Amino acid sequence: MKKLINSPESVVDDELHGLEAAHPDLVRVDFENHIVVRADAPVVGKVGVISGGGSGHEPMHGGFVGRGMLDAACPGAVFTSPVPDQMLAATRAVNGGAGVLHIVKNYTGDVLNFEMAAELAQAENIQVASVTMDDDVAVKDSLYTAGRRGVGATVLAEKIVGAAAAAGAPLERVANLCRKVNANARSMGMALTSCTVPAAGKPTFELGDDEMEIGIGIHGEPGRTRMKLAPAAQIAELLLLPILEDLPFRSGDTVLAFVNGMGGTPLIELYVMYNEVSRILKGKGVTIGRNLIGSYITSLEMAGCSVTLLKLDDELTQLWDAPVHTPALRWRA
Amino acid sequence: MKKLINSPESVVDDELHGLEAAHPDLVRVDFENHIVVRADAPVVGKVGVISGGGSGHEPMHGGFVGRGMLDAACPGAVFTSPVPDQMLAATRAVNGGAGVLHIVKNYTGDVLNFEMAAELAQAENIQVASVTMDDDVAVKDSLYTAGRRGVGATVLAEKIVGAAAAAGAPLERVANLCRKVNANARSMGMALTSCTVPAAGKPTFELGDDEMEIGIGIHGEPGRTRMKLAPAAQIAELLLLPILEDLPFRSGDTVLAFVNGMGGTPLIELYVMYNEVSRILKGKGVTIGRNLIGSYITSLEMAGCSVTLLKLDDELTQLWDAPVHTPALRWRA
Amino acid sequence: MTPDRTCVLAWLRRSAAALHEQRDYLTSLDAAIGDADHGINMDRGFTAVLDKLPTVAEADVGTILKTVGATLVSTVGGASGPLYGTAFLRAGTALAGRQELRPVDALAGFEAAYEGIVARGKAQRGEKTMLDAFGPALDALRAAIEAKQPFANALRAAADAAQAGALATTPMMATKGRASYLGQRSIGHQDPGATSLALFFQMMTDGK
Amino acid sequence: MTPDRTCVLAWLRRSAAALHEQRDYLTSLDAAIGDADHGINMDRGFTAVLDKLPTVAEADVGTILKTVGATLVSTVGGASGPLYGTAFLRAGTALAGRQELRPVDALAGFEAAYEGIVARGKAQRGEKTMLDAFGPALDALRAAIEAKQPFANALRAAADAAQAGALATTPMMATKGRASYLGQRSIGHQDPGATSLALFFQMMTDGK
Ligand SMILES: Nc1ncnc2c1ncn2[C@@H]1O[C@H](COP(=O)(O)OP(=O)(O)O)[C@@H](O)[C@H]1O
Ligand SMILES: Nc1ncnc2c1ncn2[C@@H]1O[C@H](COP(=O)(O)OP(=O)(O)O)[C@@H](O)[C@H]1O
Ligand SMILES: [Mg+2]
Ligand SMILES: [Mg+2]
Ligand SMILES: [Mg+2]
Ligand SMILES: [Mg+2]
Repeated sequence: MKKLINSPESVVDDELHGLEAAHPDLVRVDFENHIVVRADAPVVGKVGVISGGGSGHEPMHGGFVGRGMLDAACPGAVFTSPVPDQMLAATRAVNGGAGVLHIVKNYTGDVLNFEMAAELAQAENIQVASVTMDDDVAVKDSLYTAGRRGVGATVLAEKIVGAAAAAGAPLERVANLCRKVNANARSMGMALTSCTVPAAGKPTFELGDDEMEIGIGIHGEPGRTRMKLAPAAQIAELLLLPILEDLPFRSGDTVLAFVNGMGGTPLIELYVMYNEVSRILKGKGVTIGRNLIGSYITSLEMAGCSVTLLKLDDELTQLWDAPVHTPALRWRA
Repeated sequence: MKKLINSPESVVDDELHGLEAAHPDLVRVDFENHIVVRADAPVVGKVGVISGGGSGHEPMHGGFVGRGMLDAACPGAVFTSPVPDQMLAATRAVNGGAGVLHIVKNYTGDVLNFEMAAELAQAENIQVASVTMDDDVAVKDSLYTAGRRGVGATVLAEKIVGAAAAAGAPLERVANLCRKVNANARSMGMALTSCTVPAAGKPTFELGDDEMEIGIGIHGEPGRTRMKLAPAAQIAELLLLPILEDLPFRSGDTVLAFVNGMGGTPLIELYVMYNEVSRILKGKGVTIGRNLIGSYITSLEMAGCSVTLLKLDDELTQLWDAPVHTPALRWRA
Repeated sequence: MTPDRTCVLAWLRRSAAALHEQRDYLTSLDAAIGDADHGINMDRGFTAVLDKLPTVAEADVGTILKTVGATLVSTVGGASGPLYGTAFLRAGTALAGRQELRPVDALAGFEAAYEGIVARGKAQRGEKTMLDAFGPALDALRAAIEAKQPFANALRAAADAAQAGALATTPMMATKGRASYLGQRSIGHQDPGATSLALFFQMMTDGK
Repeated sequence: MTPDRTCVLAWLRRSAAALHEQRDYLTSLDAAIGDADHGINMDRGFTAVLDKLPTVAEADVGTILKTVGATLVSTVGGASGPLYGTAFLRAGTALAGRQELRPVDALAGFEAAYEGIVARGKAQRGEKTMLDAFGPALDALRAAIEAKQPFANALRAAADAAQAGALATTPMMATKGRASYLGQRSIGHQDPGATSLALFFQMMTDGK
């Protein structure tokens, strides 16, 4: 295992110390409760927006705490959902009296732990709304699964609902917006290599030198199919076609196209992928109105990428364009 | 070799097509001359700032073209200096009548090719100033080397002189500022893994599972020493101490600390490294006034990092803070 | 001999030791069909439990189990944290105030625990989860106790059934939890949660 | 027989073929002490040269060589592009208008090329660069021509000296170019640029 860390035990805390040292203007880290909180939280009268999940997906979620996005993030151990105590503490810390939105990615662990936290917060008379993100088309949403996983759309939702909350929208509207983003977004990912959970010390799965996994999640879970390595153009099709069919996205639609690196993917490859994505969408008559290219929801040092499409309308576009200033996402501020 | 590409031959062009498709508001790509040019170049009366070098270091330099930074970038083949024709075309394209600065990283190839281009541009009566960046303390600057390599300070210089040029500074001042950044910055890098040049198809060097290279450059060149893998705290010392001694940086100094990923390094590890860097600097009485954490000057998919320190004064701080809007670096805009 | 609070404490300690020892094995099972953390999660939780046990050294069985449950909820995370946490919390509630456990008490505790997992996780037997070890164990325990077998034998039967249940998850296709994302590819691997669950039953028969 | 424009064109074609064939070998030498692109660079440049040769099929030797130099400058990049480019440009200037090359003409062309590399790269012999193959080759060529040996023999002597010079770079420590960053670690590896340079001399003796 080759990582720039001190030890598997300290990696999450070391990272959080680094985050706090680097961005004291934006975030503070509460090490007792193990949460990342916006430096000036709670903002009185504003809906608080929190999210959380296992660590190892940086910059998600801690890197999205700041102005115009999340008010707090709850980092669990690597790839392990945080515990209800963290979400409860975060909910208390960001509650400015207008209630708190929990953005939950659809994994059994995340759902159960957030659920317990919401029960506890409501028992303290804090108004909580929860929205579960499940945009991953690699997983069939059927009786035979725990439902689709929440992946790339989470980043887009956090930006968009963060902007709405900053603009003073009430909890119900913020929650509905989050549902709207989830309803209009679809994602799919692939891996060229496995990642290594620090505490496990060896790669989660083994891939041959000429193989790739299609339909992976963000926890080093194996994908749905293993295939021979293919050119970027073909990989883009393998990811995009299921996405396009699923919503479906149609000719005439305008989308936000998000090409995401899994942690070990250099930017040159992401731009190669973006070029293929934009070519395919052009061919289908789908217009890319906005884009995001970079490693924003990762799986440790995994090499690979995911693609997320979000159908845009004026409301979502305006909120996307609104100022944001967080460690990882920043514009017009 | 596992990469998200179509072919080794097309990777650079595919990436440039992606860059242009993603950011038409900021850049246009001239495929005939193989250069990335600011969308609204030339800006009349403004000093043009260009840079260039081999590809494989993305986002450097193409991702830094836009408002408040570079006016053009000249991407060579992977890890191969561009040819004089490119720099000449870029110089012509961005010359708004106030002359053009060439920011050259100190590698024999870059220096020779930029030199030939400057001669050709001057023959066309375009005023050209050239500044060579050589901030890498891993290389002894002596009679026995081609001199220090230009690495991380280049990113900082491009931002800072880009801001000065945007504010209307004349060529001589812009060039002197670039020299000032170079004179006040020092860097050093390390690798956990090699990278693979696409056309070569196999890793440039082999490292054992428990080894790392200290003092690498950005072209997959082996470093000066190979060592057993060490904790992040120790790696930070191995990189920082030579940097601190060299300038030297002293107690009471304020610096910009730039922790850079080599392409395959996830953000979680860069924040772990930043934490160690900030701890060591605190111990030395050096204040971090500004920071930059991310993968900005890379070596394809190499895992590893580099650290750059730039001694700040008010002038440099103000120019660093000035608005910038490029594909890869954006704030206050 | 009727087991008392001391037996429960000893069982928890043995379980913690066993989870620590089986940490890598459980994690490798989770690597195949999940996210390679189940052993790490359980070990983290039970390390915290060991730290907490001295605070309940004098308490009744109910309090002990509730403390374990609360500690697991607060330290494990993942799917297994709320599930095991709820199981221990519910068992503790069912056994509030008890200093000793007659076989029917133990059965009631396990039944409450099982129902807690079902209520929290909304799974049924056959979905390739911890319930596939817990269900058969509970059936065996209930049958043995109703047949008035010696308690030690009943526990042995439950442990064997749990073990068999864990092994029987291998050919199942997961339809709950993270392994369900794999669909058909989840077949052929033993469920990590079922495996850790069987271990708790085994620790009731070992070292006595 | 005095070599003419046709011989020069044939030599360039053989050199292009040889560089293409040795591409991976040259690149692997560069991987050891550089950035693993020398073979790729030279092959790219001479593929472009091959494309250009038809446009100078009827031209004089000087024009042919200048065209090669300009093409290399515009297509190779790296250190070797300006260096080889300048070498061919200078040789072309020295041989402007020639249709045939007497031995002294060839010598003058090579001397101009060598001086071009020195002027551009500011290196001397002994710094582990292409000059360490070129210098000995030039010495051997000059000596043989001054001794009035047959031209074919002179070229053979130059090629052998280039080859020996390339091999002799192995124990050297690089003090110019990318390999100099390695300091002591550059010792023990043959210089890629010296190796490609020796190849050009070898191609003057082969296939005749
Ligand atoms: N809905 C559920 N009901 C019961 N058990 C479940 C459920 N979902 C998952 N599990 C159990 O949890 C185990 C995984 O636990 P763990 O790896 O610690 O959590 P995570 O899946 O969040 O990483 C599975 O092996 C399975 O036995
Ligand atoms: N200053 C110099 N003078 C002469 N030859 C040089 C000089 N610097 C480098 N070289 C030659 O160039 C070769 C490297 O060429 P190449 O790999 O194509 O360029 P780069 O080093 O830019 O990748 C070296 O092996 C060496 O022979
Ligand atoms: Mg987990
Ligand atoms: Mg090169
Ligand atoms: Mg797990
Ligand atoms: Mg080279």
